[in-house]
Amino acid sequence: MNLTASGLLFFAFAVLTLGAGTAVALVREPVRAALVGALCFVGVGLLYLWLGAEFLGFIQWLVYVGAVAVLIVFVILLTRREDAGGETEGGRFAGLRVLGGLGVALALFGALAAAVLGSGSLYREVPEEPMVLEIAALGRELVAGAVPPLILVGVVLTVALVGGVTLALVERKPDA
Amino acid sequence: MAVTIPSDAAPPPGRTSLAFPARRPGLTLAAAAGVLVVGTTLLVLLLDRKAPGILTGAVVEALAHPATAPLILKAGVLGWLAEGWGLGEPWLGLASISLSLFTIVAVFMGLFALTSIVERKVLARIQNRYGPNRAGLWGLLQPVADGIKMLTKEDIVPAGGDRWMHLLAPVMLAVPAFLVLALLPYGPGMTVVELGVGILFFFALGASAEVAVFMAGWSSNNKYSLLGAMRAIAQMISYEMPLLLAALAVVMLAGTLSPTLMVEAQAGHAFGFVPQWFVFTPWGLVGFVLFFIAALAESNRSPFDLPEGESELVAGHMTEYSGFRYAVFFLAEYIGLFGICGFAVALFLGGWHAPLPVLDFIPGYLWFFLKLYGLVLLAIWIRGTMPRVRIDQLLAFSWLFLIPTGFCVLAGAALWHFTGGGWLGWLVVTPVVTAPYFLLLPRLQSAEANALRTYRFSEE
Amino acid sequence: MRKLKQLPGVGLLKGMLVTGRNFFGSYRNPRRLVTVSYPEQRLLLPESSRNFPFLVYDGNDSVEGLRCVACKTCERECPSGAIRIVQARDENGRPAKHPERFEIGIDACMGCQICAEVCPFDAIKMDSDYEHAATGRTRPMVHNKLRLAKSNTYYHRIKPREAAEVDARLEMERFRKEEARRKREEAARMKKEAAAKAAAAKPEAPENS
Amino acid sequence: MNLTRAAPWPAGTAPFADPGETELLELSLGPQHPSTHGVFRMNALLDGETVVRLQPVFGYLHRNHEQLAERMSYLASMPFTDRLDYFCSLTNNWAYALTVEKLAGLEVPERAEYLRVILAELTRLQNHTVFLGFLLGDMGAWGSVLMYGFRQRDAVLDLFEALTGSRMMCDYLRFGGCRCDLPPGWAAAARLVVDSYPGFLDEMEQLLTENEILRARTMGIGGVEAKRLVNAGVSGPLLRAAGLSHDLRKVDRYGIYDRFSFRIPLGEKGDVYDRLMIRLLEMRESLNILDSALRDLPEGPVINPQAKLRNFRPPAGEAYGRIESPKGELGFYLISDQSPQPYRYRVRPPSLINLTLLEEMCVGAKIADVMVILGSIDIVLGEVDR
Amino acid sequence: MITLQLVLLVSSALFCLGLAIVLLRRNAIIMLIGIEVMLAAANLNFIAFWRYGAEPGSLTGVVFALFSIAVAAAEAAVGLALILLVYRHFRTIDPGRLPVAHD
Repeated sequence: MNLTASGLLFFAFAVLTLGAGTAVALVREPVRAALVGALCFVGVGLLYLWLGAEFLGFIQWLVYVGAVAVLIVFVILLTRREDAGGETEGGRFAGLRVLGGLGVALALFGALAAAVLGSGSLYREVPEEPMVLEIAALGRELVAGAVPPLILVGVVLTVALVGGVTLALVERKPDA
Repeated sequence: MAVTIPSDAAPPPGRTSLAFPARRPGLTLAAAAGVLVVGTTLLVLLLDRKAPGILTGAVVEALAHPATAPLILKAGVLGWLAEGWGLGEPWLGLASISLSLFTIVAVFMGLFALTSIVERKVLARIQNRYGPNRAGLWGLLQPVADGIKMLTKEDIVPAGGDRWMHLLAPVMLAVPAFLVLALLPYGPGMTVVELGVGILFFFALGASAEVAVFMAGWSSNNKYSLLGAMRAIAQMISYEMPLLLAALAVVMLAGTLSPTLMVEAQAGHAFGFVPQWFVFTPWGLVGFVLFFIAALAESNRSPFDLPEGESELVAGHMTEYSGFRYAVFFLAEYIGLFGICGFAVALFLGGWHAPLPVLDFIPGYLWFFLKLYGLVLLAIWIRGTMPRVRIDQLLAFSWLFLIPTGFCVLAGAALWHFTGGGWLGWLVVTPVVTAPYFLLLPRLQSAEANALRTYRFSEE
Repeated sequence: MRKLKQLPGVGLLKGMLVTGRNFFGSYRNPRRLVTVSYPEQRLLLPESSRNFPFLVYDGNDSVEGLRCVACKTCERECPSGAIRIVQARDENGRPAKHPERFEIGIDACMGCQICAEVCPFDAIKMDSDYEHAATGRTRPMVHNKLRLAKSNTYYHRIKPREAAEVDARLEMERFRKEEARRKREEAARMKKEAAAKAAAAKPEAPENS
Repeated sequence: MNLTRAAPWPAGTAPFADPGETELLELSLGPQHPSTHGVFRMNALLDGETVVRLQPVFGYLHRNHEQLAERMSYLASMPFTDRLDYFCSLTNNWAYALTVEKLAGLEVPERAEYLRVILAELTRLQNHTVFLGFLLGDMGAWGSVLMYGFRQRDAVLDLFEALTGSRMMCDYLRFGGCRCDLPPGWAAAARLVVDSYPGFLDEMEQLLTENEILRARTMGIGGVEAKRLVNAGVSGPLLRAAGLSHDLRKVDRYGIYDRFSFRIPLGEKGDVYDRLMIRLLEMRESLNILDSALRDLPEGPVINPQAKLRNFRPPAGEAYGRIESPKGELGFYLISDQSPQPYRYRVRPPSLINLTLLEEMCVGAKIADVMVILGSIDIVLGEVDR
Repeated sequence: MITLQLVLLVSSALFCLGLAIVLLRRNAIIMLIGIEVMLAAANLNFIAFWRYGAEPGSLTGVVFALFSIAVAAAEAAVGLALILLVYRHFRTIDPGRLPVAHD
């Protein structure tokens, strides 16, 4: 396949995302792992941009890098205790655990890849002209087409966040 | 020699007649301007020999009508490149993008240098002193002096800290600040990158600033930095909401997410002289005040400069930085402020539109930068006056007053749209928009703080 | 409890007004500016301002004309012990009436002018010159007799009123000393005459007895 | 309904077990911290932002002043009293001179008494002016108020320099009067400065008293109830801010203060805002005193003729003299054994004694408030450590 | 040019990567990141099918991806709150060492 500029770009973004993902698995220090995870989300956002869904790419950045990554990092700080909490690399079944995990992941990937490559009928010529998501269309779709789910997601979000906060609230001993 | 203290309050007895070192400002300025003009003309003529007539034509035409001068000049240079160097298609596209980006970065770096000296001069004049006037004429070379000082200072990474994160943090803060500049609508058709979702891109990049501040605080391995970073993140997150809500109101009314279309939505003049800017509508005014307060908080400017509250935490997350990377933090803060003020101008103050129809002969991009610099000066004036807000008051102020006001501004904008604006609009929207100001703010402070204190005198 | 009568936020605007007025005021009336571009422009110090002491000498020879008689009163009274005096000895070893060495460590001296106050001969006065930066911490900080000595005309130039008063007082003292010496000579002469008269009267008495 | 106070969970309904102790943060502020007033350290134990325990550590500026004074003549330690509270050297001199005069039974001529009152009130003015500036600086007002304060204070310091020769280290009072008389034109210049002060005070009040951020930062913090203040021996504006009327100028009536009519401002709650306002009102009272003192300043000698300058030997005995310095009750306690050196020389420093309550004021407050509370006590490390 | 196959390959690789993170790491918070990565991979599929789909006009895929991002964020918030509670109660966030699993 001849590599056009956008093809090159796609491979760059894919390598960035997958690289960051593997880094999350390998890096020992939890804070660094969280930050590399944020980098992986940025890569996924870039892939959305490449696929033309700009709105989703920026939403992905806003939600994951802006809010979720910072939340994760805060929680890591709150749960840092030198003695316990961290990784226990050793343990009797460390080697077995790693091998088992990798084995399952690779097996799944093999199955998925076979399914994807096998589905010849889906092999279609890619439309050449760059297509951009039409914001107004998305807006109308959201407001006209999918009103019940929109409100439902709003409710889910509120309930989840308020619930999260109440769970994590440290009760101030009134006058210790 | 009797003690002679003049009638005015307090200046010292007198000054010797020694004149300030003899520098004739007029001459130096004229000389500098002369060198600049002659240099450019020579350069243009020299380059012109490659493809005769194009560059000179473009310059002459640009001087003819300044309103679209940058566009004409850019077209001229591109034509010159195509003609003289015979460049193919991909290179021309690349050249045009890099031309616009280069001018934007040059303009804003110049603005940054200017602001770093203007801020110190204005603060000095507020405090009745001169401000830096040693380096260059009226202290104009002070940024150069600061730059050299920053570059020569040793750049230490604290032991025990996370080396790579410590190096990366300032870059993570500065790059988004510069990227945002590409979205600002400087003039009709002069936006560098025409994004349909400009505002969302601005907020997405704004969100990454928190991660960068955390990285700076965490990797400095220092108690003060960590406390400063925690405060900065709490402040940024809680002030991003009002920013979002105020911008949402404008998005709703302008019907688009791209800043260029928003500025076009504010064109025209009502009753001949009142410009149609959003700031002249009730919800727009409150929205603008909200946006500006949140902008001050987002770029850690006084009275919200908590992270580097030097009276408590030395320099917050920037304590362990020195040398060039401290300058990058300094740069990121200013460029961030320009970016946010630029968006405030685009959203509420009618981007490149002139306030009065008669003033239309001044080019659009000049209006944009005038308004932007007006907001920056306002921020400096506020910095010279107000004491710092405490962290819990800061958060309470945002969550308990700014965000409800944001929702009211949204409601107000909707009502403004349905009542079709005009007197009815003002009548209906104003109470809705100012309700939190009258209801929530007085209750925010404890009742005792609102009471007027009386002081009695013992009689003896 | 009377509520604060104004809208929230108005207090902040009033504060902005004050700083705004100061900003434009500093351009309108440059006298408001407190700072001075030292070293080109300098502040005129009032006459009595004091920094470090100096030794006064009359006439123009800075060694002979020194008023100081090395009585070491100032050395004893100086709170921070900054003055060191070595009395000169004339050719046959008797203490002379002028200092051979007179040193003040200006790093120790805090400019409290007690030496000038207690000096009975008005030999040491306070100078208002404050530019004594030096490259060393020990040797250059100690000013010797030559460097400390300054003429009475210099004293008149920096502190005219005070110098005039001191000169008047010294004049009065000299006059009174002069007067006293003359009166002593007068008395001595009177006594000599009386003695001579008495002697003259005695030779007449023996003849007519 | 106060929105900002987090309502604690009703008993027993918290959805989880005891959260365990959150990690307390040990933080040491100073001694070379940008906003402590000189070399002063505070070890703070923080739970998040709130202060749990605070231990002040001082002594970095101890210069052995009292031991030195016992090996020097009475006159020689007068310049060292300038350096006790280096913002108000003239009131320090006056306290020392008052005690020695009480010891030696010296009379002070009329004109010298008037001069002492004028200079003491001018010192109070410039001390409170600079206090305002530092307090606002601690709150982060970037030095604007500090510069206005310094500009106004410079006029007073120029008066001191014209009279005593030095701006801050005046060393002007002697036992039995003053060192030298006024230079010509000084009284007129002093009148000008006094007339310019009300304008400055109005400008400051407009900038400060209704400023919402300032009120939010200062109201309700640092308050201690009056009984605790009295037990700790606190004196000066801190006491009057809590509503207790105790001013030595009215209690002892030392010098000629009984000839002037002035009032003592009293606060209600004793928090940082009251301390700020009390000092502003005290400045206005000082201006009244200065007006009347400058108006009827008599002619006459400035020093008691019998006062000896050198080897001054006061009769054996002891004396304690105290005055109302801008920081509080400044006292000197001297024991003389008829030798030129005092046998015992003790200074009662108001800053140190006001500082003892710092922990009680700061516990429960936020870390940002600690700086403001420390600023409101108005300590000077020269006087605290001596 | 990039065919649909390639994009699907990348998204399934990302999905397996998320699974590997969950299986390999013993720190609850990093496992949460792994779950987020898996969700992102799923969204990538939706957008890929919208992009290469027959008529780009129908935006159901994009809307679905949008809602799934929102739900994922809510789930992350609740997940982290739970992790915090587990940490406070058991003093560890290593799922392996929680007593719940055995007795």
